Parts: sequence; C-alpha cells; structure tokens
Amino acid sequence: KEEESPGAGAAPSAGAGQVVQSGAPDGPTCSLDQMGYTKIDLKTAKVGFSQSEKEANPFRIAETQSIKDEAAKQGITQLTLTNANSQFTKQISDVEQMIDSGVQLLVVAPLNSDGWDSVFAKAKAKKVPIITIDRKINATPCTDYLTFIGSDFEEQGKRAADKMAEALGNKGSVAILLGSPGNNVTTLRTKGFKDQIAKIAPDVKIVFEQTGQFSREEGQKVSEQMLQANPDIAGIYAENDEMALGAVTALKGAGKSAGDVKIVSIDGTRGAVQGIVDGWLHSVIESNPRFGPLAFETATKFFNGEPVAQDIIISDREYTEANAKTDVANAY
Amino acid sequence: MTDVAVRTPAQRVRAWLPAYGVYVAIVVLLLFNIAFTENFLAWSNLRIQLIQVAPVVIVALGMALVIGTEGIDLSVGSVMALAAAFIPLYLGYGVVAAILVALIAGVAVGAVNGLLVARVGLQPIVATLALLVAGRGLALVVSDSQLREIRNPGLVELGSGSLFGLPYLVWIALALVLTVAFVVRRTVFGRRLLAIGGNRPAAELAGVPVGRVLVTVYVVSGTLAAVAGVLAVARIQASDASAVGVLIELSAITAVVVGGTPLSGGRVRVWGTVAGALLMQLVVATMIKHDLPSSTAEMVQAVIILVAVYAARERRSR
Amino acid sequence: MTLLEVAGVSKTFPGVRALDDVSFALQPGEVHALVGENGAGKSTLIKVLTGVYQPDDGAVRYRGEPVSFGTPLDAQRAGISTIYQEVNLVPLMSVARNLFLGREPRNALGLVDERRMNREAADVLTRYGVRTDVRRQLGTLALGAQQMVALARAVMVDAKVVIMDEPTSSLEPREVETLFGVIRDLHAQGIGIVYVSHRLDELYQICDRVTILRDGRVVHTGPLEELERIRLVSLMLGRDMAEVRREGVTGFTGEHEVQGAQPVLRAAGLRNRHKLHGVDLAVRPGEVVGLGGLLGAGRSETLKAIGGALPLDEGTVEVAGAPLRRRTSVGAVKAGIALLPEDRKAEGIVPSLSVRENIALAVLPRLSRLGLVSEKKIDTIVERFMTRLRIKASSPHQRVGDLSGGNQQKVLLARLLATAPKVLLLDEPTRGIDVGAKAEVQALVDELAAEGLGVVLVSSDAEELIEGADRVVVLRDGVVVGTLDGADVSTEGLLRTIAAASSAAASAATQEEAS
Amino acid sequence: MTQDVTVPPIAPPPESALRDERRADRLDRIVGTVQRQGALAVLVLVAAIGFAAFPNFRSLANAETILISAAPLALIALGMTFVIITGGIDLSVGSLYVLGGVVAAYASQWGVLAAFLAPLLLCGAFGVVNGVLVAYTRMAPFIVTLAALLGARGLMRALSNEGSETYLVRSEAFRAFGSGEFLGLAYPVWLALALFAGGAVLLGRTRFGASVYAIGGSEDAARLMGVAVRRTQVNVYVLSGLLAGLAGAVNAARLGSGVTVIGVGVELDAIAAVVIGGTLLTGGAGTVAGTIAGVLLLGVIQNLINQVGSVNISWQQVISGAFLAVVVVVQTYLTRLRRIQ
Ligand SMILES: Nc1ncnc2c1ncn2[C@@H]1O[C@H](COP(=O)(O)OP(=O)(O)OP(=O)(O)O)[C@@H](O)[C@H]1O
Ligand SMILES: Nc1ncnc2c1ncn2[C@@H]1O[C@H](COP(=O)(O)OP(=O)(O)OP(=O)(O)O)[C@@H](O)[C@H]1O
Ligand SMILES: [Mg+2]
Ligand SMILES: [Mg+2]
Repeated sequence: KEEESPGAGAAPSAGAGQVVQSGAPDGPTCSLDQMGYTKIDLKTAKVGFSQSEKEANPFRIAETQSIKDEAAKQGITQLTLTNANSQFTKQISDVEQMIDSGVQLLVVAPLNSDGWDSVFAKAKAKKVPIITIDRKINATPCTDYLTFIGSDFEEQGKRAADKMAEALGNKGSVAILLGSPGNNVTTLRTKGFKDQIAKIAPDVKIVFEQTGQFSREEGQKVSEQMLQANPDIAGIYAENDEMALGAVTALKGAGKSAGDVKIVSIDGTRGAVQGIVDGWLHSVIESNPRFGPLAFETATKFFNGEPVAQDIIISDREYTEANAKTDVANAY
Repeated sequence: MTDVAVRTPAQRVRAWLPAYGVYVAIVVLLLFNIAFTENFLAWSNLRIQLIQVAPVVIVALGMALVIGTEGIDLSVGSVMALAAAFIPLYLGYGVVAAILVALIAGVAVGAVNGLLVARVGLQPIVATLALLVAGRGLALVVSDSQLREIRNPGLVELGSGSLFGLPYLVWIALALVLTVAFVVRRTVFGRRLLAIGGNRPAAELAGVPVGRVLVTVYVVSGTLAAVAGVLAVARIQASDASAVGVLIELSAITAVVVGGTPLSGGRVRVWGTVAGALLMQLVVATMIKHDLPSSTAEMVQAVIILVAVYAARERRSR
Repeated sequence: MTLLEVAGVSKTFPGVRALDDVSFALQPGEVHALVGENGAGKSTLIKVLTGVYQPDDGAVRYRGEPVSFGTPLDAQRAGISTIYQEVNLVPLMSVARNLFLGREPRNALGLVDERRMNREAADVLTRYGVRTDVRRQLGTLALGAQQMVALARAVMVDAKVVIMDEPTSSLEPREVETLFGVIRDLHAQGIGIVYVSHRLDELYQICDRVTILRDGRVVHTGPLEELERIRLVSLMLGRDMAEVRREGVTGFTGEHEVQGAQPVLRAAGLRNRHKLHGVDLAVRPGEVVGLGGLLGAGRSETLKAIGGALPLDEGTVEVAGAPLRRRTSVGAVKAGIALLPEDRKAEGIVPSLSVRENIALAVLPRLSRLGLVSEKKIDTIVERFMTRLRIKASSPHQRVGDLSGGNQQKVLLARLLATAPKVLLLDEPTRGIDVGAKAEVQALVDELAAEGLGVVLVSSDAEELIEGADRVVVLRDGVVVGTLDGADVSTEGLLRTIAAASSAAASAATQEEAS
Repeated sequence: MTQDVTVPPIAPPPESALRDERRADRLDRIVGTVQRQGALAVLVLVAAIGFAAFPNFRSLANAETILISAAPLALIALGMTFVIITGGIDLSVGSLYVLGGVVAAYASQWGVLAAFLAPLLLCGAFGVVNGVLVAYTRMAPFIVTLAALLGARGLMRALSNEGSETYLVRSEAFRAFGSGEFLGLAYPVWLALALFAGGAVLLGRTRFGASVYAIGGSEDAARLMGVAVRRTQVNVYVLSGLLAGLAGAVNAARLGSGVTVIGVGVELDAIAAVVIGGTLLTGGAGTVAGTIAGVLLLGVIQNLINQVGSVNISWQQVISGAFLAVVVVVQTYLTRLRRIQ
C-alpha cells in the first residue's frame, strides 16, 4: 500500500564498493609490530562500531548497513553498535564504554575531528586498534589510532568547484548552502570549494552563504529567501544532496525551470542522481559510505601482521548528465 | 479612590507599549527592509515570508492556549514529525485518509500529554519533555528513519498552490488563527482555560471541570502541531521524520511570549502571537537576506527577543 | 519625638488614586488604629511605610529622619516589623524556617544551626498557643495558626514599630486574647504599634489613637476614647450619624423562617483520615446553621468535604434528597452547592481576570449557548451583583487582583450567588470586610435564607455566629460534640459546649495515657 | 534577640491530638524521605538490574566511565537545581557549556589557571546578565535565558570562526587535570563530588540557601519577609553560569580541545536530571542529593541501553522518553501520598 517510492537507500550494499585511491605502497604504513599490539582472530573477536549520527539519512543508513553486512559476511558474531545521536560527548562515552567492555577492534565514524584524547589514552592502555572511517581525527596514526579510511572532503569541495565553474562558464554569482556550523565536513567542503573557485574562476562570485543544516527543509527555506534577495543567482553549491533537493523545491516554487540555476552537490544519494536525470541538478560528487569491506579488509591485514597504509583515501566518483541515467541504480 | 483619567504622555506610551510593542518592532523592521533589502516589497517575497511563518503560527496558537493554562508543550516538534511519518504510510488510501491518520496521531499525543498533566499531575514541562524525546523516536520508528518523497498531486498542490493569490498554507493558518481567537474570546472553554491559568484551585472550586479543559487544551495543541506537520510535508514534498519540526517548540514559545502572553498563565493574546511569529520570521529573513554569518545572526536575535519582551513585559506598580 | 510619620503622601495605581495627600504620625508607645472601608487605602499606606511601594509624592520620616525604604528588608533593618494583610509566609518551608527566615541562628562555622532553630521555634510558638512539630511544612497548618506564626515572627525581633494589617481576621477569641497580651506588652516597652482591623470592639479595647481613611484621604485623626462608636462608623462610611444609627451595626435580623421539614442538605458520616471522624449535618431550606468550635476543629474541612473539595474516606451528601454521586467540586456546583473558601487568595479569586470574568466564572454554562458565551447575559448578571453587593471597582473590567481585600471577598460572593445555589457554604464570609460591607453581607445571608436557601456559616466571630445562626453545631477534632438550639444559641452556650467537650476530651486523653 | 513577651496562658491542645499528629508526622517523614530519595531508590534498582543482567556492567572501569561522563552534566545540573528551586529556569547552560570549553581551550595557552579562570569569568558574566534581567526587569526566566542561549552560542561561533576552528589544549597541566586520577577516581569526578557537597551545605545550611527556598516558595512573601530577593536571584543565575562554564572547562580538559559541536539540548538533560531528583519545577522544594541521583540515573540508563548492544537509536529514544515519564509519575504519586496526610 505504499504509493511513494522511498527517496533513498533500499539496497545499500548492493551498490559499488569503495575503491582505494591513494596511499598504498608509497605512503607511510603501520603494522602490528609498530603499534606493539597482539594478534587476534577477527572472527571470534569482539568488534565495536560507533556511529555518530542517527541512521536517518541515506549516507548514515548505508554506512551502518555496510558495516553490519560485511561483519556478517566475515563471520563476526560479536559486533556491538552504538549511536551517538549527534551528541559528541555521548560518542566519547559510548566508545569508552565499549573499550571497558572488552572490544578488541573499534571502527569509529567520528562526529568531530578533535576531542578524542581520553578515548585514545584508554584504547592504548587496552591495546585496542581504532579504525576511523569517513571523518579523520586530528591525531597521530599508528599511535593514537590505526588508520583512517575515507574521502578527502576538501578534495570533494574542489571537485564541486570545478563542476560549478564548468557549468557557469567561469562567471556568474553563486550561493553556498553550508552544512551544520562547526562540522568538519562543512568546513572542509567550504574551504575546498572557495579555494578552487578563487584559483580557477575568479569571475565566479560567491554572493551568499548560509547554513541549511544538512537538511532538506532548511535548505529549501534558506534557498527561498536567497532567491528573493538574489534573483540573478546562477549557481547553487549545496554541501550535501538533501539541501540540494530542498533548493530544487524552492526553485520550483519560485517558478524557475530545470537548468535555470545550476546546482552542484556532494554525496551521491539516489534522489540527487535522479535529480540530474530530471535536469534540476548539474552534477553530484560522490561520497561513498560503504566502508564495511575496506574496513574489515584492512583490519584482517593488520592482524595478520601485514603493513597497512596510515591514510586510506578512497576514490569518489562523480555523477553528471553523462552517467546519471545509467548509474542511478548504483547510487545509495 | 478618585479615578484619574488624566495621564501624562509618557504614561500613556507606557500603558500602550506592552500591548503593541511587537507591532512597533514589526514596523521598524519592515521599514529597515524596505530601505535596505533588495526586492523586499515584491509580492513573491512577502508570499515566501507568509508561507514560511504559517507552520510556526499554527504551532504557536496551540502553544499560546497551553501557556494560557500556565503550562507548556515541548512535544510539538515531535508531534509534527510523527504526523509527517504517518503520511506516506497511508497515502495509498488517499490524501484524506493519510491526513486524518496524521491528525489522529496528534490528538493521541496531545491526549497523553493532557492526561499526564491533568490527571496524573505531572509538571507540564516534564510531561511534554518525555514526549519530546519519545515522540521523535516513535516517528523514526514509524518511518523506519527514511526520508520519503511525496509525489501525491493533492498534497503537492496543498503545499504549493494558491487560492485568490494567497497560498493554501496561509489560508489555513489564517482560518485557524480566527478560530482560536474566537474560541478564546467567545467560548466557555476559552474563559475556563484562562481561569485555570490564573488560579487553578480557585477554578476547581468554582466548578470548572479542570481536568477536561486541560486535556482538551493539550489535545488542541497536539492537533495543531499535527496540522503543521502535514503542511510541512506538503511543502517540502517529502516526509522527513528526523528533521521536521526540530526546535520548533522554542520558536513557538518565543512567538507567544514576544506577542505579550505571559508564561505565568491567565491570559492569551492570539493576535499578539501571530505578530510575535511574524516578527521572528522577519528577523530571520532579514539576517539571511543580508547574509550575516550564523554567529552574528544568533546574537542579533538574542538582543531582539530581549528588547521585544522587555517592551511587552508586565509592569508592576512599586 | 514622633516615631514614624508620613506627610502629604500620594499613591496612584492605574485608574485609582489609592492615597491622596495622606499625613499620619505614630508616637512611641501608642497603639494607633488605622481604619476605613474596604479599599480606603489602609494596606497601601502600610506598604508605602514599609518600602513595598514607593510613594508618588510626599515624605516618610522615621525617628525624625527622612527615609526612603527601597525594599521591605530596609524597613525591617531599621526596626519596623510588619504583619501584612494576607498571610505572607512560605507554605512549602517548615514552620521553624519561616519563623527564622533571614535571622537563623548560626553555629561557629556560620552555618545554620538547625537543632537550635527548631528548639527555639518550638519554645516561641508554644507561648503563642501553637503546638506543632515545627519541622512540618507551614502550609499544612490552619490559617489561624499560620497567622500566629506570622505574629510571632514580627514580634520576635527588636522592633521600634510593629505594624499589623488585620492580624485578627482569622483568629479565634482565644488567640485574639493572646495577641492582645502581646500588644499590651509591646505597648509597655514603648514600642509604637499601627493596628488595622474591621472589628470595632477590638479597637476600643486596645487602641489609643485612631486615624480614619476614606477614599484615600484622612478624614479624622485623634484619641479614640473621645470618638463615639457610631461617629467612627459614620466617618468611615461618609454617611450621616442618624442614618448609621437607624441601620444598626450588625445586619442580622434574628430568626429565620424555616421552610419545609425536608432538609435541603444532609451530610452523614463524613470521614477523612486525620481530619474528620464522622460529622453529620442537616440544613433545612431557609435555615442558617452555624458551625462552632476552636481553631482546627475541622469546620473548614467539613465545608470542603460537602463542597467536594476534600476527598472523603466515607460519608454521604444529599442535596434536596438526591445523593451526590460525583464527589468533586464540579459535581457539587452542579448539584447546587456553593462554597465560599476560607483562603480567598489561594482558592478564591483568579487575580489575573477581571471582576466581570470572576463573577461569571461559575455560571458560564448557563450564560452560554452551544459553548458560546452571551456577553449580554453576563453584563446583566455582573451589573446586578456589583450593585447588589456594592462592589467598589473602577469598572467591571478591573483586575480582581488589584481590588482591596474586602471587595475581592464581595466578588467571590457574587460568583456564588450568580449560580443560584440551593445550599450556601460560607467559610468566614466577613473576614476582612469593613463594617458597612459586613452588615450588607449579613443582611444578604438573611435575605438568601428567606429566599429558601440552606446556609452553613462558619465564623470565628462568635457574635456573628450567635446572631446569624438559628442553630449552632459545635465541632471538636473532627467530631460533633454538641448542638445549640433556640435559646441556647448564645455566647455562653457556645463557650460552655466547647469547654465541656475540651474537658471530656482531656480526661479521655488522660485515661488513655494511664492505661 | 527575642523579646520578652509574657503571653497569657492558654490551654494547650490535648495530648491525644498532639500524639496523633506526631504519628502522622512520622509517616509523613518516611514517605517524604522515600519521595526525596525516590531517584536514589530507582537508581539502586536499575543498577541492580544492570548488575544481574550484564557482566560488563559490573566492571570497575565501567563505573568509572559512567562517573566521568556524568561529571560535566552533574556540574550543570547542580547550578540548575539552585535556579529551579527559586522557581526559575536556565536554558542558557548548554551554550555556556560549549562556550566555556572553547574559551578554556583557547586560554590554556596561558596556563592552567587561565584555562579555568577565562570560562568562569565569561560564563559568570552571562549569569550576571541573566540574573539582572530576571531580577530587575521581571522578564520571564525562560525567555531571558533563551536569549542567552542564542547569544552565548553566537559568541562561541564568533570566537571559533563559525565553529570551524577547534582550539587544542596547550597546557599540559590542564590536560592532566582532565585525564589524571586520584585514589582511582578521575579529578573531574572529585571536583563534582566536592562541589556537590559544597552545594548541599550552601542550600541546606546557610541563609542564602534559605532565601533560595523562600523565593521559590513564594516570591512575594519572601520579599515581604525581608529576603533580598533580587540579590539572591542574581546569585543563583551567576552560580548556574559559573558551573556551566566550569563544566565546559572540565570537558575541554578531558577531550583535550574546545569542541564546538556539543551542548545542544544539554539544558533539557539538566532539567530532566533535576526533576527526576525530586525538585519541583514550580520552585520551593528540592535537594542537591536528588539531583546527583538524577544525573547518575540518566547515565546508567544510557549505559544499560548500550550494554544491550544494538538497540536501534529510534527505539532508544522511545525508551528513554518513556522512562523519564515513568520515573516522574512514580515521584508525583509519592508526593501526592504525602500531601494527603
Ligand atoms: N497593586 C495595585 N494595583 C492597582 N490598584 C491597587 C493595587 N493595590 C491596591 N489597589 C487599589 O487601591 C485601593 C486601596 O487598596 P487597599 O488595599 O489599600 O485598601 P484597604 O484599605 O487595605 O482595604 P481592605 O480593608 O479591603 O483591606 C483600592 O481601590 C485597590 O483597588
Ligand atoms: N493551635 C494550633 N496549633 C497548631 N496547629 C493547629 C492549631 N489549630 C489547628 N491546627 C491545625 O489546623 C488543621 C485543621 O484546621 P481547620 O482548617 O480544620 O480548622 P477550622 O476548624 O476550620 O478553623 P478555621 O476556621 O480557623 O480554619 C489541623 O491540621 C491542625 O493540626
Ligand atoms: Mg487592606
Ligand atoms: Mg477553617
């Protein structure tokens, strides 16, 4: 009896897995000996995963699902999941509690890049390796934590800038829909975008930047206000797909038609890719949330004594008019 | 006890300001925008402001009634989410059915709030805090934490269509404002509600069915929040249980208080509440349009709230 | 030297000039009566004297020096101790804490010495006839006992001036005697006392001088002895002596004609843990039944139980033969029982609403159709009762919270009468009401009884009880210990019954002790 | 100070009545104690269940984790207890908590003393503004502190480049305060314990404490009884601001940085803890001991939910909301039992 199709994410791990972009042989590596930790068998080990935000957006849903699926695939039976519900201090105590309860490997999707001192101290004392995914922590790999797997958010911003410059023919005014204030992802995606625009397209003017809190509703509200104050806006850079889709609704409400304003966003959810197919979005830079396979592969290697890279940057795809139609099924 | 009809001009302003301070502030802000904001007077812009303020006004109406009984309803945002969560599940049975289910959810949460406050005797802020937390959780459970896009033409039309040039949303809000104003002013229920807010034991002794009135008030607040939830879905053309209505309780309370309704109960200013919501909408819009960073915007908002409430505060003779 | 003095003081509230060029002087060692009708400005003057309100105009001088107290605390520090009109203590705090608030005994570390405080509090209060666990919450005490705590608190400190705004309004004759003892003592120590009361007997018993206020102005000041009682009343009310004399001072006319033998109210076996232990009461139409007894006898509880405001463990209430099924206030009001609560501030008025809304509150269903109120009908009713009870307000739209105490009481009466009840339960109906209004209220009770209402009257004013009631039921510790009928309804009869019950109870207690 | 007044002798109430009353009072006090310690009772119960059901819950390390995570909220709730007992409310604590942390981390470059003093000064100043506005303008505390919530958060963002800059703690001593232990308990836990002991004395055994209760019980009566109402009100808001700032500093020391993304909704947690602890939101009654039980109860519940393992976060919210309601219903019921006496 459901008439509406879910906007996103019915079959999360079905899509494309992650591909490592860099880091492999030449960068610094880390091994069991280097850290002085002991070998364990992952199958019988207790593993903990700390998610940062509610699984209420496609990215988080896909991320958690991918960890769960891969753990099941590897035959790991003792997987503990916690969710910090966007409260950073809760995440800290969640992780500390998992260490207390004897987990032997931690996979953490950090809510924030700083503030992990107490966790690291505890983990080191108990010799629990920590793999951080999707967001990097400002600390020393191979000492404080094992390794980081994820995208380069600044790079994503730069790529979005490239797309925007291309779409606008290097001139015109652009609005930025920022993510939640203070969030590292927001900071880096903003920095990458602005730096790159300044470098490659000085005639593209950023005339507006307001937070849309990574949510569709706020994205829509802010866009509505923005469109009234800046009727001649040529492009919108949304720091996630949800805000971009909010902006689309706002554009429709303002009587614009598809393609009048070029929208570039980041994430690669199914709804946004469909937006490209429909002509409302110009392009989407992917941020792949399917960390499970890579994370457990890395852990297995590590516990086998092999060296693993200290920084595993995955290569993110991008969706444009050219591939959107064919790849929409791959989006999460 | 001689009546003194003569008042100095200063006294007259002082007597007048508490009741009309919000309107003055609105006019000041309007003038500022007309002078300094591009395209401000365009109908399309004014229309956007009205559309955006409509859900807050609707929620604030219920909040004003609750505050009139010396209560508070923190659960409104979660009720919006719950209503939103039910919509896509029942759209298969038609728009009307889906909306009805959403409203029933609002009635149910309101009834629980009301029973906790009136019969069990919980303090309103705690009872509704419990439902603020649990309600949001329930909404996520119901929606399976998924954002669902809505393509039902009826709902989309409700969210974006107009009648005589005014969006449906605004018509609905207006109708509700008029109804609530009428209820407060002209009905037995309205008077009883104010008496309860003014002195609950006294109202009880005077034969006011306190429990029934309180439950009704919270049910009304829950229902209005559910209406706002439905409208939010229609407007963003998606049901997003995790984001809809977040922190709207604070916006609603601010609108009510800035509009001159005291938190201590016993009085409800319906039009003041509308004005309070409009004022806060204008403040936010002004700051967005002038692209102030969120830090500055928040500090400016803080000051404006204080000034508006200061002007509208109850003066006690000393 | 004058102790405390005001000259040319004025104070205006929105719409009301509460004090108009008032001058007043208190000498050391005198008891100075301050009298006037409800709303004359007595309480306002006291609040101006003690820093609660700032005067618009005029000066306050204390021991010769001009002063301007910013807060009541300043006045207290300077040696002016005040008992304000409504009991102003903190109900949630313990009795001892209330007594010592702001001057708690402290130990060497500067911390509150709770033990000493409780001991001293118990000592002090026993002297005022209040025997209770001082760690109890004050709010659980009867109003009279609370009033005694307030009195003890005010007198405990080394004050130069003690101001009492209607201290006896909820006291028993016995406690009034205690209070007078205290006043005589303070008097002997050369302390100046301002005494406000509507009970004229009391004034003549203990006051030296009197100042009469009317409509915010001083109309007379001088030695009390020289002032004839009738003249005092006429000055207060601003009417001719002859007119006052004709009307007499109490409004009661005597016997009522009981109509019909069937009681309109019958309460049987009312029981509530700790408070009522089986009270029976029957009132016939047109009859006024008084409830007598000492403070804490359970009179208020009996009324509340009948009015549905106190949960009962056992007992039945019938109105005109029909038993009340829903034991709530709502049910009682519907059945035709109207209760005037003792504590009008906490349980009576809705201060934020207007006079009009307050009067209409209980009858809204009757003044409305399909849930919509009819403003016209309300106006009619409100006007009728405002005139009938001579409610003094700047308009029907004035906030009740801003009315004088007596007028608030009248508004409440108006609310009750508007419901056209069959049974009236009046708990201290003339508490804090001026002589004029008191006579009016009393006459009104007569009139209502004549119209066939059953009335239950509780009053700590023995005279009022004797004159007003056809029958007096005497309570003690939640049981009926006697009934006075016909010629027995007299002050002596009342005292005799109470005394007999006391000694019986005392001997019973001794026996129990012995076994 | 007591004047000698001779009071004419009057017959005291009969002994039997007094005895009756004493009996009633004893029951009253027992029920009262249960009610006041209701949170503690529930805490013991819940902990017992945890002990029986989850081996990991039993470990000492887990207890320490609960305590240290609870420390900042405990400090905030302590200040909130004072505010709520006066009949007020302080919504700004969440923002002051973040602001305190950011400022402490920034100031730590000048040493540990600066790291503590800077947030105390700044958040104390916010407390002064709150207090003065509440006490002198008669604006509702709810709205005054709501404005402060916005203002403090705005200021925090302004100081941290719209929240994007996280200052790291530069003082080793300050960092050591956050991570060090004494007798097996972390310093922040000791600090919280000490302040709670101080708070209990302040509230229960000083004239200031008496004024706090009096104002909450009846502001008008307190004023007429000569309580310095305004000064007391200013003081409680300052106290609340100081404690929120201190909580921020403690948290910054523990995390090693001034994290900007925390603190949203902390005021509601603090209010919930205070109310679970038996303090009346209408003011006039409450204890510091109850608050500490309330804070721990919230921490233990969260810990237990995590012990269960993979409870969906949505259900977690449903459970904690329902739990809050149940605890408060039980408490209200006990209070009512007591009032019927
Ligand atoms: N806070 C206030 N605001 C407005 N009007 C007030 C206020 N306080 C008193 N009044 C008005 O001032 C007048 C004097 O009141 P006040 O309380 O002094 O009378 P009173 O002589 O003490 O009467 P009572 O014997 O009934 O206690 C009344 O008309 C009253 O309505
Ligand atoms: N002298 C006293 N000292 C302490 N407590 C008292 C005293 N007298 C009464 N009480 C308390 O008052 C309560 C009962 O008061 P109640 O209201 O029934 O009195 P009442 O007969 O209605 O008198 P009133 O009409 O003055 O209120 C009991 O809880 C009793 O303990
Ligand atoms: Mg008076
Ligand atoms: Mg009584």
